[in-house]
Amino acid sequence: MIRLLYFAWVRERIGTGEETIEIPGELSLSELVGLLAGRSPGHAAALADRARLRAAVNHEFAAWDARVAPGDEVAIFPPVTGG
Amino acid sequence: MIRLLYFAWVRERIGTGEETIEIPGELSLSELVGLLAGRSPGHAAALADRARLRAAVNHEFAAWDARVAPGDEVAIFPPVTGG
Amino acid sequence: MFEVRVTAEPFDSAHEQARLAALGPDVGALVGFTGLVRDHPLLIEHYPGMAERAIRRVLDEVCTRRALLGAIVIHRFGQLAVGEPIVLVMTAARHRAHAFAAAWQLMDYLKTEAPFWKKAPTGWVEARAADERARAAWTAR
Amino acid sequence: MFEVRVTAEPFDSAHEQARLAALGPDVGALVGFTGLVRDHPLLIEHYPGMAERAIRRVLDEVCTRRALLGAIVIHRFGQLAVGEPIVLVMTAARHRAHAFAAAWQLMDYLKTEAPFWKKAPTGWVEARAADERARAAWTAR
Repeated sequence: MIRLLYFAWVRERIGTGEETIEIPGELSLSELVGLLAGRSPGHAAALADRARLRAAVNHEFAAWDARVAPGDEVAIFPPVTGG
Repeated sequence: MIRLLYFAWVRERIGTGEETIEIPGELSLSELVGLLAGRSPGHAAALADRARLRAAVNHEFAAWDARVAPGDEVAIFPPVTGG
Repeated sequence: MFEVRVTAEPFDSAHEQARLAALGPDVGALVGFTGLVRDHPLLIEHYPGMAERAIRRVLDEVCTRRALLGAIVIHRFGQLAVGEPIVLVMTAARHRAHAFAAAWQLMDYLKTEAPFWKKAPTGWVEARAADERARAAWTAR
Repeated sequence: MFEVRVTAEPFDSAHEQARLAALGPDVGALVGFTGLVRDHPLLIEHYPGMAERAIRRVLDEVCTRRALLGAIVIHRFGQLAVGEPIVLVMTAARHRAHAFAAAWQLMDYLKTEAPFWKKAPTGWVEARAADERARAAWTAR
């Protein structure tokens, strides 16, 4: 199981800020996003343009080829705009 | 007549922060300092090393070749250390 | 004293500055940056688990390059009105160059590495390429 | 609001910051530098007629290069104890880069162009070559 967190317009388009999914085993962030995009039209819309997205695995920024495994916390969000 | 102001250790060595002197007409700052150095041993000690001195004429920093004339206010002091 | 706080509450710059000034007789320079809500109200969203950790990491990185005696970083979240403070970065050093460089670098890093997002009445604020460039420029210095 | 004050009195950074923040809804960045007496007490001597004028000139010069909405510079003179504030430079701008650069540049210019001198218990503080270099570096940027 993976805990997924969404922020800003990614959260709004998906319609939730948090969900969990079962994954068979380790996979890349890129593969995970592909899997998530199939869950609903909202997911598909939110995750369509990867260039506009960033991700973190267990509270660290991660590239799309990073590996995720059951038990991880994965967050997907737009580029940050704090400060 | 020129009004002379001295600051920091220049003031201390000369023994006064302010004096006035008569000058015959326009002269360079350099000539003025030479004139002042002859006024007392304290003046001579304070004004001996021009590399350690700075000057202002009428509240503006000035180079040694700047011209001064009767009525001017001339200040002589060490390099500034404010801030 | 190197502190990071992520909070919905307002902060008191004067209080934080007094704490840094009190660090000792070798504090000669304090630099404070305050970011204010400009032009229109903002809703600031953040990633609660990661935000403080990301700022702490930024602070650690800046401290390896600048001789700081202390630093405080406070970032707010929630609904903020125009003129309200969003972020405070305050640094204490013996000399001004370290305090200035550290505060500026901290802000440039925060802008691109701390998980906060701003929503204006017109929609989500887009990340600025200028912020990425400002961040990248520090690695060259 | 572009203010210069030369005074023996303490100043209140929080008060000055509030005044700059109140300039309008386009103020997004406030940078404050406070210089404190470090290590030992200082007697600060100044040239009363010239000091305010020299700082004003420095401020005018910095304003030609940075998009400032306001700035306040306060420099104290007289006998100051360790930990007491000597100087405040505070800038307000839409964006942080202008506020940071202006405050830093103002300080580097003040150090070499404002007629103040510091006397420590051990004697008059010598001008630092590093301050001259810092001043000179701005003309290249």
